[in-house]
Amino acid sequence: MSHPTRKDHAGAKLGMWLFLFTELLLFGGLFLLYGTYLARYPREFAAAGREMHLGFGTANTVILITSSLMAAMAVTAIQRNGRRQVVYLLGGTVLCGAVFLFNKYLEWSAEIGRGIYPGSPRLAAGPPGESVFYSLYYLTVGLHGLHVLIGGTLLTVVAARVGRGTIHAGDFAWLENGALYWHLVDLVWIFIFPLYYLVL
Amino acid sequence: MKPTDQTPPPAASFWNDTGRSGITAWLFSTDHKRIGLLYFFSVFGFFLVGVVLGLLLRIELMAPGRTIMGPQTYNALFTVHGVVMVFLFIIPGFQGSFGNLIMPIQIGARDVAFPRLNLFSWWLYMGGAAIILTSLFTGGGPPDTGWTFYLPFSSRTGTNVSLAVFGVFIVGFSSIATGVNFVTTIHRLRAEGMTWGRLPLFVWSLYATAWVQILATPILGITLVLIIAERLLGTGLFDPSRGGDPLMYQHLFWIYSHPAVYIMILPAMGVISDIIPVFARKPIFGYKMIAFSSLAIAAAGSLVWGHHMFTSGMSDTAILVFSFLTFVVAIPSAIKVFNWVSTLYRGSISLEAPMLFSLSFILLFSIGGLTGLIQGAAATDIHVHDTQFVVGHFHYVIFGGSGFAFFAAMHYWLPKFYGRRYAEKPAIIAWALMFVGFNILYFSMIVLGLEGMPRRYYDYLPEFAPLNLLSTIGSWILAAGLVLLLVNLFRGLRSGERVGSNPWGGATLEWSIPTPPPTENFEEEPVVSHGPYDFRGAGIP
Amino acid sequence: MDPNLYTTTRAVDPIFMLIFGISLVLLMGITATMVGFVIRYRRSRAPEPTSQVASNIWLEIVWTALPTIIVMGMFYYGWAGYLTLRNVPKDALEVTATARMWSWSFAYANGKTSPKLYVPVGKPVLVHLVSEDVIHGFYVPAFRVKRDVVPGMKNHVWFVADKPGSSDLFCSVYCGLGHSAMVSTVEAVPEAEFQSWLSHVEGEEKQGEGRELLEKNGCLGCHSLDGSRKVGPTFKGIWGRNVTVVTGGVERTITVDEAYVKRSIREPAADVVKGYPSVMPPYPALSDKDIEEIVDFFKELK
Amino acid sequence: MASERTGSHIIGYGTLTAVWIALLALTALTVWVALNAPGIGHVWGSLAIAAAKGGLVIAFFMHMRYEGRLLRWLLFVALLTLAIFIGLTFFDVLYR
Ligand code: HEO
Ligand code: HEM
Ligand SMILES: [Cu+2]
Repeated sequence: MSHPTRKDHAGAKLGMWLFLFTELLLFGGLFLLYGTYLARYPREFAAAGREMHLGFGTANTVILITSSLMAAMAVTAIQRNGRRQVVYLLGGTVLCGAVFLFNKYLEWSAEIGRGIYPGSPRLAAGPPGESVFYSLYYLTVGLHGLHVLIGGTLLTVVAARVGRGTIHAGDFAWLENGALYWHLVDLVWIFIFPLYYLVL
Repeated sequence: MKPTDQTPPPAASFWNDTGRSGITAWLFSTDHKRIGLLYFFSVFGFFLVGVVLGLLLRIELMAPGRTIMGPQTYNALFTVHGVVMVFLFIIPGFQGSFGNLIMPIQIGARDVAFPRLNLFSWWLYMGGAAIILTSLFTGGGPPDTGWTFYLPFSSRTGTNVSLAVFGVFIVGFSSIATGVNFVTTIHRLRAEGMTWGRLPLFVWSLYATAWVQILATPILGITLVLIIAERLLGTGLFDPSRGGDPLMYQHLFWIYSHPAVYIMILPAMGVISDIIPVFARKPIFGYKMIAFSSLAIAAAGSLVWGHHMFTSGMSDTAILVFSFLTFVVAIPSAIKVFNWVSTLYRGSISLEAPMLFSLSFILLFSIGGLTGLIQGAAATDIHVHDTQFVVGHFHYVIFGGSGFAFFAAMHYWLPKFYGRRYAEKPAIIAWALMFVGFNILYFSMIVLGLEGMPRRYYDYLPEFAPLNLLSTIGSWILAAGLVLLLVNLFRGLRSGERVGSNPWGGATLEWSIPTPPPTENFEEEPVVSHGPYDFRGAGIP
Repeated sequence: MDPNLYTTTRAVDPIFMLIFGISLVLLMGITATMVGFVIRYRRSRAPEPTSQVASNIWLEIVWTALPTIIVMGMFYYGWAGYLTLRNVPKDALEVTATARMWSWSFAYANGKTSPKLYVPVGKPVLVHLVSEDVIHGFYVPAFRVKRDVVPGMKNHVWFVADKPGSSDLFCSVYCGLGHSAMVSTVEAVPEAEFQSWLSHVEGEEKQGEGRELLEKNGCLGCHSLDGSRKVGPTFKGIWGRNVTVVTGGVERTITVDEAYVKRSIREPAADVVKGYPSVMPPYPALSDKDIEEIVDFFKELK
Repeated sequence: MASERTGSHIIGYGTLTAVWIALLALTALTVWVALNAPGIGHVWGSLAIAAAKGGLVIAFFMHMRYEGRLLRWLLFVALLTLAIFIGLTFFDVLYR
């Protein structure tokens, strides 16, 4: 309401959700392309998908789910006044994020080493659907990786502010919204994983 | 107009009571009124830039062959004209300027829900605009792709497309931020008694618009990223030689850009719905239908993008579906037109500048909308697609619709913030010139399109010459009216007659607070007890 | 002219008339009502509003239902007419239109190509649309037909001319610098005349193969043969001409010889004639022999 | 308006851990399905599993289960919009 002094917790959360909707639709555009090209090149997509590193994909799925768990626990912890725990849990979340990105780095290096990257001679020589698959893969996963980076930074800042006490049980909208963002990153991955690694 | 109260302007208003002074007090202010004015002057500045480019286009088309520029310049100019007008003027225009200035006051709030985000979105907007402007003078020169950036052409041209597209991307984020802010504000910050059924229709229209911004703009974002990736990384997603499909680009582009035309028109319709009752001294006819039709347009408007692709080689089934849905969106617009006209019935109508612009809005928007029906019907669109007919259609709805509503809003609301007003007679002359010039300019284009002259044509066959000349002459009349409007309005705002808190006799909340408004808007939180068009309830005879 | 022939124009025009007619009636009605109210209820004549009515459920139902019925009618006729444009008559003559930046070339079943689209009067023509580079648009206003020419896609369009004559053919989809110059014509001629034109394969014998190559590859879309300035410099008098070119940002003057012609075709961006944009694509498909033919043609072209 | 719910629900660690275990189990299941289910059948299978996982994340980790009606509605609208965008595009892709 129009009291400038009172914090509008529900308003902040509503705003965050609205923002998450926009993120969802941002990735939605790529999923739309994926769907239409899958309908056109089912065989090429399946073949290309079999070349992906299932191990990396699965490991990263587990890592992200776990990080999401810790972020959710951090929200519970702050409501129970466990400031210490919050910082540890967020630290764990960010660490998971870092490991995730490191895995991605290894995976991408391996793929680029095999000559698979947008516009590469190998893809140019292959069937058309294959190059579409990998271009979409790099764009989607790259955009997702960027979100991991942003989310990690955000949660680091939040952890620091929890440590300083500016975020506390009475006012933790920042933590809650940071965690929401992180869950969204997880959510998007939950769909990326089957679409690219297990190829539908 | 007669000043309804003669009290001298309050000493403290949002112009001077913030403590800080100087330019930074504006550039870093989180006050919605100051941000609103920042937006107003930026979007209006870009509008003028766009107008100059439009006039240059018309001069080039005055006669066949080369008139004042070469084809490359022409192609760059219509691209930049389109980009500036669409992304820097009309999409951010209403939300940023009048939305910010008026909406929080109309719902009885002190400010928007996230004032700092609000300021940030203006900065994003300016940043994006700066990038777009930079793209004109660096790299391979201004983009020459048309505002639609169709692939594969825009991945092949050597002009500075990537940078311009990146600028548009940033502006898109600004639009998203505003949308998030407004939806939250309207949900959370309404004053006591300001029920959904008492929201002014302008607020309703902003609410519907904000949803379109939230749900459609991200698709534009990803589409623009894909153009850049196509150019810089060679992803080939829309390149047929590598399995891509150019039509998929068009789908993505129009999934955003059709709803975007409703970002442009919905707030304009809201302005009209607020102005007409005040100048007819009658409650708006069919409040609920108008509010609901705003939501209906926003929702159904997201389903029709394919009507831009009837000739593209899209499947016939899709054409069937999209043509049908296109006609469905026309229904809520028709309802609004009928309701506005019936509001006039047995009222007491005064034809001051805001009202003249509003009434001409109805006419011009109707012409634009009815030409839209020609384009929505599959058989007829085949002939007029990508001709001057389409150019005529959208100038009628964008310029004759949203643009004229913008002028109406300027005359109606700016005096509230300046405490002074323009002179009536020159305003009416300016309106008349613009109205006449506008119709000559764009009706000629509609006819040219029917005769078969394609759009984005630097040169044309001699048979199209007479109407092109006529059209160009119309553009000069329009421009003369615009100059008069500007001089009169801004001179009035600086040194015109003073106005009281409620010069027009409006019943919405912005007229209940002092002129110019204080920073806090309301001394104490208002309690709303009457509807927005209940002139008796508000104590206005 | 055969008034009973069912042409695309005759399929589409009534729908225009229908929608325009309804629109005109609605527009006049709305405007007249609005102006009438303004005159009748202007403040000088009606100082106070005489009604505060804010809704009327029956009126609102009527003006929701009425537009619904009207637009559904428009939708139906629009769709029906569109089906005519899509249902190609069985016996249609097939032609392949190839669009490139910035010219048209029309190929017939017997291998004949032409920069203009010759068609027999009274016989439906099915045009297959092929693009070599970006999206173009095949548009003949007189026949109310238009279809985008999309690379990698098999689009087509059909029409039938009901009388002899020439109609404009435009590129409707913006395709860059020479977009507005990408104009050709449809030449409708009587059947017999058409057949003799078609069978006359060595149409321009005396011009030789060089000219045909220029036509086929779309060179003439940008370079004229009559000295006029188009997107690129004219070919008239090109042989032995001294031209100022920009090579890697440096200007120099050279004389047109075989080496220069070859380089201009293979790597057009290497030497760009001063005052012209660097937009020409390379043509790797032209063999050395082809280039020799072209040079021979240039030598003749004074 | 202030009448919309503002309070935050506290979700116990136990519940969260249970959800986590369920998510891991579903991950294992989806990999198993991908490797063993024949043909195109696993398209819809994998998508259904992903949707179930997403639902769990939204409902518990993101607290949607404990939010008021408004947020749920809005989420529904957003997802519906995305579904419509994809769905209508298929009118072109599938029938071309
Ligand atoms: C403010 C922007 C705006 C608005 C509001 C509209 C409104 C509409 N538009 Fe338009 N448009 C806009 C902006 C554009 N349109 C375009 C292109 C475009 C095309 C593609 C043309 C082509 O490329 O071939 C179609 C089919 C339409 C249809 C419509 C329809 C049916 C409406 C309807 O919403 C109109 C509804 C209004 C009506 C119907 C009139 C009022 C009602 C009356 C008078 C009562 C009687 C009515 C009935 C009985 C129905 N538009 C383009 C071109 C983009 C490009 O290619 O560059 C732009 C920019
Ligand atoms: C004095 C005012 C204006 C004039 C003289 C003018 C003139 C023109 C002309 C001649 C074209 C067609 C170019 C072509 O197809 O060859 C054009 C295109 C366009 N105009 Fe305007 N215009 C004016 C105002 C506006 C306004 C107010 C808007 C929107 C808010 C607008 C939006 C556009 C757009 C989107 C295009 C399409 C650009 C493209 O094809 O890529 N114009 N204008
Ligand atoms: Cu549209």
